[in-house]
Amino acid sequence: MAKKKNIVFILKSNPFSWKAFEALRQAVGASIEHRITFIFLKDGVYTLTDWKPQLIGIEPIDKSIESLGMMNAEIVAEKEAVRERGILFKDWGVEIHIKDKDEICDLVKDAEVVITW
Amino acid sequence: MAKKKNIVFILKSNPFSWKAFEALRQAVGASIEHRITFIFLKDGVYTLTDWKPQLIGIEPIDKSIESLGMMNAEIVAEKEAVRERGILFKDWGVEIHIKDKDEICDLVKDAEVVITW
Amino acid sequence: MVNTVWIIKRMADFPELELLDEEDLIILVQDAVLRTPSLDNWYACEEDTIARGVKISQDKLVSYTDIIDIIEKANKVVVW
Amino acid sequence: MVNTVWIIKRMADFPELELLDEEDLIILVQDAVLRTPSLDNWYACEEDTIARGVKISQDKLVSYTDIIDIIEKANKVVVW
Amino acid sequence: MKLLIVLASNPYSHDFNTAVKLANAGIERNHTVFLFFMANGVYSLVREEIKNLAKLGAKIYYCAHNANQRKIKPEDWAESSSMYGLSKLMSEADKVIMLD
Amino acid sequence: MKLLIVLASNPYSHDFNTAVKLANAGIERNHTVFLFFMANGVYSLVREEIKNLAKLGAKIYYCAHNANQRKIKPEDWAESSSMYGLSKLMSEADKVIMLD
Repeated sequence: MAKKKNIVFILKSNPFSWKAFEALRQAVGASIEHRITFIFLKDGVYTLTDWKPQLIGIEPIDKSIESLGMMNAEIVAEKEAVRERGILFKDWGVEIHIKDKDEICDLVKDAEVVITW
Repeated sequence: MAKKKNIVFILKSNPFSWKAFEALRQAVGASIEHRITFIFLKDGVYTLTDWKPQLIGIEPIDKSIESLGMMNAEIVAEKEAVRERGILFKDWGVEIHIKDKDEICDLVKDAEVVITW
Repeated sequence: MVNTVWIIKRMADFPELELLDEEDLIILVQDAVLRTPSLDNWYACEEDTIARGVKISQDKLVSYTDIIDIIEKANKVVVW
Repeated sequence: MVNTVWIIKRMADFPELELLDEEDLIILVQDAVLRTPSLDNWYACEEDTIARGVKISQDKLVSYTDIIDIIEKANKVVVW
Repeated sequence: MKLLIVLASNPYSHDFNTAVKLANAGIERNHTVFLFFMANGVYSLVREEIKNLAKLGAKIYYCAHNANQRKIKPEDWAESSSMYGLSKLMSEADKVIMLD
Repeated sequence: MKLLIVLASNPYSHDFNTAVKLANAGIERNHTVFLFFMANGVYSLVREEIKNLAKLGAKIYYCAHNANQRKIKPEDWAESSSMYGLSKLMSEADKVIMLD
């Protein structure tokens, strides 16, 4: 039987390449049997703003974020990164937890598997 | 008839990827009919140190640098970059011109084509 | 008359302001649009700016055909 | 007992020292070997170090099989 | 141990070199090595280094979606999989190394 | 003008998008557009965007060495070339845009 694990995904670069898309797709695939936390760190927080992937030849990420929400994955954005960049989030229809570095640190420490992008 | 041009190549990232290899190959190809200046800027100056591409799965660049020498291409390393990194050059069998930023600036200004890597 | 058009892909990679001539022009593309420079002679690629949800005043935005027109009139183009 | 092995690819990308635990261990690979950290609990991938012509004292260098042994004994591995 | 290495970078990258060397070292130490290729990593499926790893006993998987997208037709020694397949491997593996 | 765009980055990159958009704009303005693919850029030769550019009149070249290395078999609309061929295009072009 498959073992359910506590898996943390971290996206630390901005989403304006295929990385965000692939990382989210990977997290969705893992969310069926694992407990997922997806953390947007540093420039990764841009992922949650209202940007337009199709204008730069990238597939939209809306469905992936929606799926993560449906699978009860926890979506986390780094407080300091959000503040420094003065950005606003788009309404993705899922709850976004703003956490500071200490809290994120604890999430990473508690994880059984950490996938960084 | 092919027009002979004054072409400047600039490598500004370190050579520990395929970039240096491809940039040099490109410069060699262009050296047959053009006047070539190859400038190693910033981390690009590591290219001229005694490093071992084959250990990280990259093809050696010795032949390309030798060819550039034979074709009378001017090989230039940024003075400030060399000093900051405290590096020593390997003997590549070609003359390496150490030039400061102002001199490099003039080379770029005089170029008809500038190829950056 | 534009001397050199500098197509800048990442602003962090372009501190070499001494390379800039008075008649030069900067065009920000890709992630370079995320941080605009403290100079005057620049434009930003409109699509790359909108794609990233960045606010840049309309008179600073250029389309791809604008970029082509600028390149045509310039002496040379350097990507950085 | 090593808690987390951090495989660091670019040192500039790893200022998050608060993520480090006392029992954690850092292994520098790829371009991260170009600048060694001001901590004690690190090793550098020997091949990546020699490939870049960097001088790092021999007791700080580990082979790929060493890295595998370290990973095996650790709780988990995080690439950064 | 069961070691899972996921490669999302193209085969002319630092990550490819790191993935290949770690996989070889894992096999040398008699560990079970799973290699999963996704995104630009699927371009690695035509490289001799990966074929050799398969011969040495590494199990090679790839994301079929990414391979189709890039018009890559892998050989028999590589097994077609998906993000869900990768999730299963994450269950099974003792350690996961993500390279992108 | 004659515009030469050299792409050395893979087709899932910022550079690919920039190359394709600039090439299309160049054609829209009735310029002669040469696209040269080398290094990881040769992976672009299976992309529809490039085939469309060829149909619109862009001339597509690639480094045969890099394509062989990556086991890419380009279609007829792309012309096999070399670093020396690229040098000839640099002679001919009024402007050269290098993307890597």
